[in-house]
Amino acid sequence: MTLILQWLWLIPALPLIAAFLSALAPQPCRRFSATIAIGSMIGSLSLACCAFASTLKHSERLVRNFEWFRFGDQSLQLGWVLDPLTAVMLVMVCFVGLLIFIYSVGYMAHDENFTRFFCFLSLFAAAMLGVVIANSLLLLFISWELVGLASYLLIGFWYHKPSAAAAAKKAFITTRVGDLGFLLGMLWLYSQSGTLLFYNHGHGCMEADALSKMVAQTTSLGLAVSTGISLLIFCGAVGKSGQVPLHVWLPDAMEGPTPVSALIHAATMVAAGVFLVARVYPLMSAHAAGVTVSSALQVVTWTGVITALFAATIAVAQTDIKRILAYSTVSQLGFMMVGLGVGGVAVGMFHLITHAFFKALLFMGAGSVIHGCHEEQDIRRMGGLRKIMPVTFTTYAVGMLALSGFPLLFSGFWSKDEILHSAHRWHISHWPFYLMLCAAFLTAFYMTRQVFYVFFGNCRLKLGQTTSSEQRTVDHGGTVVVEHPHHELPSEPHESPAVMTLPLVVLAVFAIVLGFVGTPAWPWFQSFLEHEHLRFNGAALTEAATLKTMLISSVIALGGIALGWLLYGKRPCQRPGDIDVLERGQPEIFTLLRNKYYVDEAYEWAFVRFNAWWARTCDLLDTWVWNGLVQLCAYVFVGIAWVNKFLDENAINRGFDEGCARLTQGGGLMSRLQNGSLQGYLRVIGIALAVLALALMWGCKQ
Amino acid sequence: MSPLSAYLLLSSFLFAIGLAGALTRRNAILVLIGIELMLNAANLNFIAFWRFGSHTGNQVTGIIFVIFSIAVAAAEAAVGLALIIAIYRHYKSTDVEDIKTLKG
Amino acid sequence: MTATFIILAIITIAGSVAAMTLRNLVHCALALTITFAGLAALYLHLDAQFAGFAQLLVYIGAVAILIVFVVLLTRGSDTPQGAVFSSGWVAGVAVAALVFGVLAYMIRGSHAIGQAAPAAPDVSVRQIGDQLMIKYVLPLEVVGLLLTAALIGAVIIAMREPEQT
Amino acid sequence: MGNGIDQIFVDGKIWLVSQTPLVAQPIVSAVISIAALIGAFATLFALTTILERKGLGRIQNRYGPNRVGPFGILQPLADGLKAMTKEDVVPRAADHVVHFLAPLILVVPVFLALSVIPIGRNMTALDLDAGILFFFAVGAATELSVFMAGWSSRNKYSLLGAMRAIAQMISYEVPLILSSIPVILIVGSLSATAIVDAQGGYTGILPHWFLLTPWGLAGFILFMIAATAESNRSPFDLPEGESEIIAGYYIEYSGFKFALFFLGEYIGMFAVSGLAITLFLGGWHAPFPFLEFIPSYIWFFAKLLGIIALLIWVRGTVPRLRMDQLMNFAWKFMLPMTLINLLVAVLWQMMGPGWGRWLMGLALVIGPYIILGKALVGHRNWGKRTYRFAD
Repeated sequence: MTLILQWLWLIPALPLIAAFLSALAPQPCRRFSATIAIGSMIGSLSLACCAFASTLKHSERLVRNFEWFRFGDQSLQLGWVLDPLTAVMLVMVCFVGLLIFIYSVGYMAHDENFTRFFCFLSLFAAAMLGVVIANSLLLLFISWELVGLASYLLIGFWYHKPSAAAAAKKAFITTRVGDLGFLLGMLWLYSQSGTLLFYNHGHGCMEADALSKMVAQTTSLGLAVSTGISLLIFCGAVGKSGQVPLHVWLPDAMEGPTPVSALIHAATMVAAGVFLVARVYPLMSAHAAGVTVSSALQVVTWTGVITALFAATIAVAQTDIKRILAYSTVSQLGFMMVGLGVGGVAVGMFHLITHAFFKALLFMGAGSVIHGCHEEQDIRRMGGLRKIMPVTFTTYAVGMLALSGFPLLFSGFWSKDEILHSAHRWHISHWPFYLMLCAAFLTAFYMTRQVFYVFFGNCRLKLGQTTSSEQRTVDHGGTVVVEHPHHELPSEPHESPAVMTLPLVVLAVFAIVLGFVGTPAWPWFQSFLEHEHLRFNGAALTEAATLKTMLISSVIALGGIALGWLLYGKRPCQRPGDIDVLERGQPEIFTLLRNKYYVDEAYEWAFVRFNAWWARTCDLLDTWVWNGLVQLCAYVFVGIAWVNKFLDENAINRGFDEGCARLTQGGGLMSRLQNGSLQGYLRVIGIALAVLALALMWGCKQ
Repeated sequence: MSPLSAYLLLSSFLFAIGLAGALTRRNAILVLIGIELMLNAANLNFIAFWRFGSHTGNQVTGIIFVIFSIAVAAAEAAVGLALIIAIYRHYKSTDVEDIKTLKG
Repeated sequence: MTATFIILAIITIAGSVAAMTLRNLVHCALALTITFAGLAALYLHLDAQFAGFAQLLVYIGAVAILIVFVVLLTRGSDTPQGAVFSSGWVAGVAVAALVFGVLAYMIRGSHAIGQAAPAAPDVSVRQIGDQLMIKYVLPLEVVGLLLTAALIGAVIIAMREPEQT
Repeated sequence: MGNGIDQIFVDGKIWLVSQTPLVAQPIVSAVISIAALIGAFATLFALTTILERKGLGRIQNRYGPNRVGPFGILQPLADGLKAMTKEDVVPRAADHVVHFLAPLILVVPVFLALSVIPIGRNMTALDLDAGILFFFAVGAATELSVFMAGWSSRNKYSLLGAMRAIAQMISYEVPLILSSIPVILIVGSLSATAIVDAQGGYTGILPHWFLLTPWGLAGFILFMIAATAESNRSPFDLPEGESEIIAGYYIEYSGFKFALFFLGEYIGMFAVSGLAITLFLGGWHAPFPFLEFIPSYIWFFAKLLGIIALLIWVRGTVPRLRMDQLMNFAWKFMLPMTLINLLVAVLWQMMGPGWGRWLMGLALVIGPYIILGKALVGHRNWGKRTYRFAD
């Protein structure tokens, strides 16, 4: 047992301690909480690097399990694992987290709840690290829930804003819907395999014998048990990573402060879903001999494709800078799911790592833009920031190019290429490949649109308010909230301070460098994850199949950028009120896209109303039926009591009194017999004598 | 009618008169006198049966019974009259109707 | 139904009726003594000498005097003003008549009357004495006891309690 | 020969009865004996009135009535005439019926009592088996007549006198009867003739009279005391003592009724003395054997006169007793003594002949006599008698 494995639990523990201390600390001591948070992240990062180094040395999996508690003869075991997947994620999360902590020190400088913010951030980091190192599905689930909680707290950080509170609630509830499936899957898995540990020296549920057992059994629906369990666990991933049915919370989560969005909706939390699928991949991919690809992976693939295309189309029509990035994250997650579905763990994870870096970069860039434009989020009211905020512009451009997959130079291109390549080789159907190409094209298009809107053209910040700029957002509670952009005195936009731009630059460098780690020529990342032998073969690049996909994807990317430049670059809009170019072309489609296919309204109309209706019926049921029943009982008892009282009063009391009256009357009568008159007695005796004599006479006659 | 029935009729008539007196008269002493009469009627009955009743030889139970009855009657009369005196001393009247306090 | 019986019966009945109906108490007492005398005569007529003399001695000698004494002691001697008969006298007479009727009916109906009158049993005082002392010695003692008790009781009851001041 | 004279009256009666038709014979014999009885004792009454007044006079050191006839022997005739001729005054408020009946009811029972006493051999008017009981039964009627007399005259003094007389007579009736019981006990029969026959014989010259036995002597004395009280004479005549309540219950009587009362009283005295004679003095038996020849009735009347003299003597000498003394004497002295006497008689009967029983008898009679006497007298030590003369 190597030293690092023994102290692995310390990585999540450090941020947790930081969160605990800053929670206890009184509000004003900002410096104390910031230093603690950043210090703990640095500690975790160093430990993560040690762990990464140890996995580099001996790449087999290291596992340490311990017994949590024992009930009856069974015992519940938890544990943590160190393998290449964990190492990579640890390093990525700690590094990105650290950068975001530093960035948010600057961003939240004049916010009065500074310490509370950092407490939540540390809590979030601890939870995310917990998910990463967990060897038992239960420990993973616990941390998973903590992540959900942290996201709720962070999104709803500015709880005095009703929309923020509503968004936090929305996020929490939608992720919880997914977590429900996750929990059911976990329970089913426990019942089937008897343990929740992934790897337990051969007895874990991800090991061969458990898998084979589960594959053999089939449920009543005809699905294999393993497929069923994995689909249920996938629901959790859908919820957390914002796949199609449960993606509605992610755009609204932008209400939270930008570092939050960056940390949660770019790098870590959304990645948790993908990481979960990667962790559970052996279960997902287990399939009976006859079938080539397990149905679970097919489902993952199709949801990924749909999500990618769907989110990309919406992103085209958005006007809020952070909402565009949010939708791009949703579509990129779709890409990762497709990567996992068709390519396997390495492909998915590679896109995840690269996406984490440049999406964090883009969010922080957007954050500094907003900070610069004094909390202005509507891209139509910005513009011309290229000369005003040069550092932000350059790093933002690098991020945009990486995201849209500018050929050869940027990491986005390589990771997306891997996905497209494996999608192309997917023998089940070719539709995912073609749809992914469209998604890639749209990604490139809306990113260039955004860049041109924000950085090129004239600065529309001071040109007054535009009617169309109100953002009609319907919050969760169904009340329409008209959000008035803050428009204090339109002061000049200004470049963000160093503490914010430095992380941007670092991330920009990584956005570029990271690509070369997983190129086909030198697939270090894939071999690292798949434990294959690494060897350099330049020829791979020129191989026919890979070359073909690389050419197609670069053409797509450039086409997207060109179209973006054509529509928005040449004649950037002059006034915030201008109608969008596309809108002028296709107004109905554009409004459809802007309103996000009315998905929110659909949910609202379907579930919320149903829920409201169901609540009302329950209330009705409760008041009239159960309450009625109880009232009925009460009335019955009251009735009985009344009857009892009535009976008691009339029958018994009156009866008793009557009886007594009769008795006293009788007594009176009897007493008259003994009224003290001697002669009365004598008379009675006389009569008695006569009667007795007669009786005697007649008696003895017979 | 035979002498015995005559005597019996006489004694029952005496008894009836005694009873009537006891029942009707207002004065306690007369009630007592009525009782005495009734007792004497009974004695007469005894003697009549002793004389005319069917018995063997000189049985004397009738006479003995009368003697005892007379003795008892005398004792009773004595106590009765003593009572009347005591009542009189307390109630200042020997009227039966006044002595009604011992009632149920 | 000899003449003497009739005479004596009339005397006795007259005496008793008078005793019961006269207004003046003393006259009633005297009438009562006449009845006693009549009865004593009847006893003698029935050859029950000892009973007759006992009757004479006890009743006329003691009881009559006793009654007269009590009459005087309770100031009953002055002729009473109010009603002599008690309120419910009609009922009393009715009951008495009823009783007499029943008794008469019984006498008439009883079959003991039919036999012929047996010879008069001559019983001497000695035989009565013997019987008393032999066969009826217990009743005699009891009667003796009763008499003493009655004596003492009467004295105590009638004795004037010491005036509790 | 003696027998002939003795039975002269009996034979005369038998002869007379035989004259009458058979059907009326019982009535006639009854009438004859009654007439004889009344005649004898009425004359005796007259005699005693004069004897008594003469005797008292002599006791009081004076002559007594000597105006009517030589030495006043016709005085009774005068009294009789007086009674006959005096106006019979009846108080208006008196209860006429009862007033009139009182003397009658007094005289009738007394004469009935006389009929039971054996005057001479075979000369008892009504020889009943329970003669003595008859005597006492009839004697009881006298109290009733006294009451009637006292009450009917509506006079407080007469009523008071009557009440006292009755109380006295009742109180002394008990000792009277109890003192006669020893004789009946010894003789074993209630009939007077049987008692007299039981005293017939003579031992040596002493007759078998019961008087000559300890209990007999005590009995006789007690009997005589009770008898005097019973007939309201001498020391016990408080009820009608002249100086006390003006002649007691017969105040309102005058004329012939008054005489009747006197007659009743004296006849009562004769009856009781007669009983005393039959019980204790051997009835008509001669005191000594050699005097047997004198007819039986002579002895009876001689003894009777003797007792009468005794009573007159007592009347003259013994002072009158107060009412409570009188009652105490009766209940606290006489009654116990008679009971003891009865005990003596029983023991006498059981101990059989011999000195023992004489000794016992004397002891038992004298002892209680002294003790009871002391108790009765109380503890007053009687100082020497002092005389106070009007100075």
